[in-house]
Amino acid sequence: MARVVVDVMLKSEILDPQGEAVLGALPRLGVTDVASVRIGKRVEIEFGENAQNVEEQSRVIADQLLANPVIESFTVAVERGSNEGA
Amino acid sequence: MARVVVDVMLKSEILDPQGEAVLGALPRLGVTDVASVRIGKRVEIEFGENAQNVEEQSRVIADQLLANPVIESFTVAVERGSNEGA
Amino acid sequence: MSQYVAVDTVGVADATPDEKQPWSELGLKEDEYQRIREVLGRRPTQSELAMYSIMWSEHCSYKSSKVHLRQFGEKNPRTPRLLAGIGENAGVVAIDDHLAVTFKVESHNHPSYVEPKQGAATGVGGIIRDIIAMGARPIAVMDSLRFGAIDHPDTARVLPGVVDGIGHYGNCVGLPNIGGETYFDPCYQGNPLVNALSVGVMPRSRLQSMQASGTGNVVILLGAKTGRDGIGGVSVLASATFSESGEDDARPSVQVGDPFTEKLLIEVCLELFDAQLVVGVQDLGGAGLTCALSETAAAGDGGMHVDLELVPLRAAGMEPQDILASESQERMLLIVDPAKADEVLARAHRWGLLATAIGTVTDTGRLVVDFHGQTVVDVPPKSLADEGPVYNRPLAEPNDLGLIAVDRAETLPRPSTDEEIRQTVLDMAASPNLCDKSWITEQYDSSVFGNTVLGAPHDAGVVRLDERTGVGIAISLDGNGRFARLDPYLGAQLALAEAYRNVAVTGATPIAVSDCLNFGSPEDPHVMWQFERAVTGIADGCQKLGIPVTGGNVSFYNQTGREAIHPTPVIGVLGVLEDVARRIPLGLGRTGDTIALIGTTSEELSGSEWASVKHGHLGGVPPKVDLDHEMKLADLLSRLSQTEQLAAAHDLSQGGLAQALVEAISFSGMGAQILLPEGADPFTYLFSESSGRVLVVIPRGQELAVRSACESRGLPITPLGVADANTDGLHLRDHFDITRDDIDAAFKGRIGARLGE
Amino acid sequence: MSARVGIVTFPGSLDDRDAARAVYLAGGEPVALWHDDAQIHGVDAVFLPGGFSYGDALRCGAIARFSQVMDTVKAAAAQGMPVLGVCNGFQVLCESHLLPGALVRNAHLRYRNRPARLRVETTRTAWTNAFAPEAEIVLPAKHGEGRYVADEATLDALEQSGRVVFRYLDNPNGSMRDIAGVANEAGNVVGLMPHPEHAVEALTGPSTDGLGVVASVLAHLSEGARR
Ligand SMILES: Nc1ncnc2c1ncn2[C@@H]1O[C@H](COP(=O)(O)OP(=O)(O)O)[C@@H](O)[C@H]1O
Ligand SMILES: [Mg+2]
Repeated sequence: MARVVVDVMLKSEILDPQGEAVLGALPRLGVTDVASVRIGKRVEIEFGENAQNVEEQSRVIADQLLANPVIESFTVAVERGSNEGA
Repeated sequence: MARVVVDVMLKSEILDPQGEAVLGALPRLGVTDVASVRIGKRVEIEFGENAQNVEEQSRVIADQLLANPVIESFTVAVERGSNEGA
Repeated sequence: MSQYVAVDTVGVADATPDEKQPWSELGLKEDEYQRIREVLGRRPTQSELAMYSIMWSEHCSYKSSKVHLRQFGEKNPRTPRLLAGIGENAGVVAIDDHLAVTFKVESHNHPSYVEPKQGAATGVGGIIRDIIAMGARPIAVMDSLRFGAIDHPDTARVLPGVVDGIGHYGNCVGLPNIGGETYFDPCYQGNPLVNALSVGVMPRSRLQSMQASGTGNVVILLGAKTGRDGIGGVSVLASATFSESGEDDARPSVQVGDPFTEKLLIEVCLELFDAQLVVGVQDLGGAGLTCALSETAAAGDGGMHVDLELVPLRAAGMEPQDILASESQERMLLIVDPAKADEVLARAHRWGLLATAIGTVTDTGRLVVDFHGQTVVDVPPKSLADEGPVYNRPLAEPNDLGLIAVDRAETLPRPSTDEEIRQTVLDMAASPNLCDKSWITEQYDSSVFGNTVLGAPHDAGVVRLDERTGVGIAISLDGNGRFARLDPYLGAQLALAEAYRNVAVTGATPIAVSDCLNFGSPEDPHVMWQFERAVTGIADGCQKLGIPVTGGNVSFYNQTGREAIHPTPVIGVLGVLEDVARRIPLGLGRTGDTIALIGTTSEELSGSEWASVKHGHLGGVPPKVDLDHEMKLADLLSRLSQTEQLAAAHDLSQGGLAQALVEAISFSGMGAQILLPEGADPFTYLFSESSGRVLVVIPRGQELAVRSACESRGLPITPLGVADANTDGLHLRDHFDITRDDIDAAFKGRIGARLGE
Repeated sequence: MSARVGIVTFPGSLDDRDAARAVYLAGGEPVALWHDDAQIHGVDAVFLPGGFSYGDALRCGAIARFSQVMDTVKAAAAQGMPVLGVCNGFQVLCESHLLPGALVRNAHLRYRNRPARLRVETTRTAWTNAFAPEAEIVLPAKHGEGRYVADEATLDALEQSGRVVFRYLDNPNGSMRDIAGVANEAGNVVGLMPHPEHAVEALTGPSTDGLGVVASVLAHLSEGARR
């Protein structure tokens, strides 16, 4: 079974208030050395036994559905041990 | 500058309604071979120049702030090229 | 339990009578376990043991409360309005010839402490399914919340999570939140209370039953897949006391709700009911399939056969007992004529909802569950659902009650100068229990459906039921743990009186009651005594008021170590308005309108907000309750709403007259010129919490009519002053002024600020 | 014959009944449309109501975009049919690229329900022509993801072409340039976050200003019919 991880992050020019909020809370944990925090999504896709073109399909999914190109960018990684193309 | 990525995912026994909804939508993109989709958070933490114990600090942040231990688990990865411990 | 490798079937159980079983870990007592063996004539299988432990838990069997709750049935006034009462998923009352309403309050206290957001969210989800199960469309929710001290760090974890959960779930299912209450008291520190109410409306003809009747009928599971959510939750989570040290041990996997699926469940179920495709229906609540199967089978006329492997699963490797105990959310059980089963499945599919036939109704009188062809359960369903243990637990009046009663707040030092009293008004308005709750209520959708006539911060929520006739309902949810701690009988009646009055203040006629009884451990005779007193207080009170208790919920074991919460009966009262356009709102009317007080102010400060805020004091005897007076008051207000002779009204409760004025001024943006009656002691008049009082605003020209309406009912009315848009805030003649800015600065923005937001 | 306004129900739509009431009260004929049906049954305009379509998984409106009905709505919009998206409907329109920009998490990170004061910035759309120029109106705003964002070039283009339709007077969510609603180039497709359908009766809403939105499209349609 192939497993693909798609990471979706807000583009750097888009304000990420959630990341800012985490950043603002860090001093309370005694952490003071952090310059920035950005929060995005991690999507784990598990393909079926006989899936073909796993990476290509994942790119379609990411591009059409998982990320909104107006505000987000994504990366696709097929996990090692996956039967990519098998 | 050290960069750490914390991935936070719902524990496997916990329902992931977002993942389910995305799974249900895939056939409309023509993708039919996917067995499961799980959606979590990807958090990118950028530490300052002189930050110490980057990994340890990130674990504290993840454990106390980013993940809810009741329903989520996390992994911490210090990105290569980072000056961990420097 | 790892010693069981293969599935534990009835055959295996027969063959291995001496197998050691973990009944105690599952929360069963030894004699309860022995009774199970007697019922079955053998040891239970693992699945059966799981089912009995769940169904015989406090949460499902009401084993400690049953003997007392009987009073509701015995004392309930007979009313033709009551279409379904206690024992159903929720009580149903007739509104007019066509419409009926169902409503119920339920607690989700422990789960909300463990995982505030999901715990509270699934609490809302659960109560909504009770409403659907009666055949109604849910149309609103309310929430009654109690937390520890507002400044305690754990409150900053629990409160935002709970509010987020309630808001998120309600907003996503599309139900307006029309009110509730929020209180802070250190006694709830380790045991916050999250009580949720839902109300639904239906044509009277759509009332559903939970009976699995008709041999050959199909049993269909509708909704979400079944996962490992909250396995053991009912017996361990909902009923176990958190030990002070290790609440971690009691943490089972929590349930995560999916309001989207719930929304589909609502639409599909209503469509099925309207098309008359369903014989019986039951929601899957805290006890999952176990409860739904045994209750529908027990309520029906025969038995039931289920093939458990047909249940759609979310997790691999689930054993039969896991499937039976799972608390996965957003599921319903339907009993359907086989000729209609295909249509049921098709309609569910159209909405994208899973529906699976998992069994049939039989005439064997047994509930039989097979798993891949092997019988894992074979029991008489009534033994699970109806014949659980019943305890008459020992009662004992708490030893400290006498001492507390003489420690009266009326003897505490009071502010004496005008400036001190003025400052007290502001300090009280800024205190956590009295301050503005917008930080919470703004996280809720209050207007979806377009039928919300009054929402927060009104005394009661008002919802229109029918756009053509204008008929509607009002609901209020109230409790006062401090009064109940001082005297649980009176405390319960005070909560009842307050909820009743809050409904009446909108002009509605109260017609029915639902309650949620939050108490400590029933194994503590003092707690059990408090419980018995509170139940008796409610039952007597409802008998007197002539409105029935239609249902409710008991939550025991709200204690940390030996420290129980204040006994906290929360009462929901439902009222009817013939025409919601005539509802009486909060506010101050128009310039020149008369502000008056109906009711009598006595020196009653024990258990008051003032005693708590200024002295951290709890002692003495709570205010008197006069239910005759409350009935007259309700009759008056309903009358004056029909004749449109009141511009506004507001119930006096915590914080007394001072707080009622603060709220009316802040809400309306108007000012008030007030002159206290001759000889009244300003402090007492402003801060006493005497029951049965309402602030009314009378439009110009109606003063005499209102006065005579009061007098003809023997209700004292005292003019206090006038509303005036040109007065800045509160002008208390001969004493002090408080500008509107000062009022708002004290009253508003407190919750967020004190939570560090 | 009154104009027929189609109201789409997606799984998770919540304000469909309310939208129908608004259309009815303004004098139109509401027609129910179903997400999984490519037919739009001869309606004259389409209203995408608020709610949480498909549970708002991933991003609000992201999945609704792939529904059958949206293919037809897109084609009809290209032909000039008036289309309004409110709240979740606005999000669907942005995700479907019928409108520029995106709606993201409120800057204060919470869902918030408060009446919003808005200024009608242009009356030259199908959904605002009945308002007085620069009218100030009050509609309930209630959302967690209503912060309008787009790149600067897009924002400038919107401003210059008069396609900012509604602007917040007290920005409740951090929207760029206080934008509460935008239109496409032709002005037939409009999206806005606050809810006109919850401001149609004095009894239940903070105002009745929402009626103006539906009245506009009815006027627009009868104008078209006369022409
Ligand atoms: N948790 C909550 N959820 C919804 N509404 C709430 C909540 N807490 C308070 N409210 C609303 O805020 C207003 C003020 O609450 P409260 O002072 O307790 O009212 P009252 O004293 O009339 O019972 C009421 O309209 C109440 O319904
Ligand atoms: Mg009140």
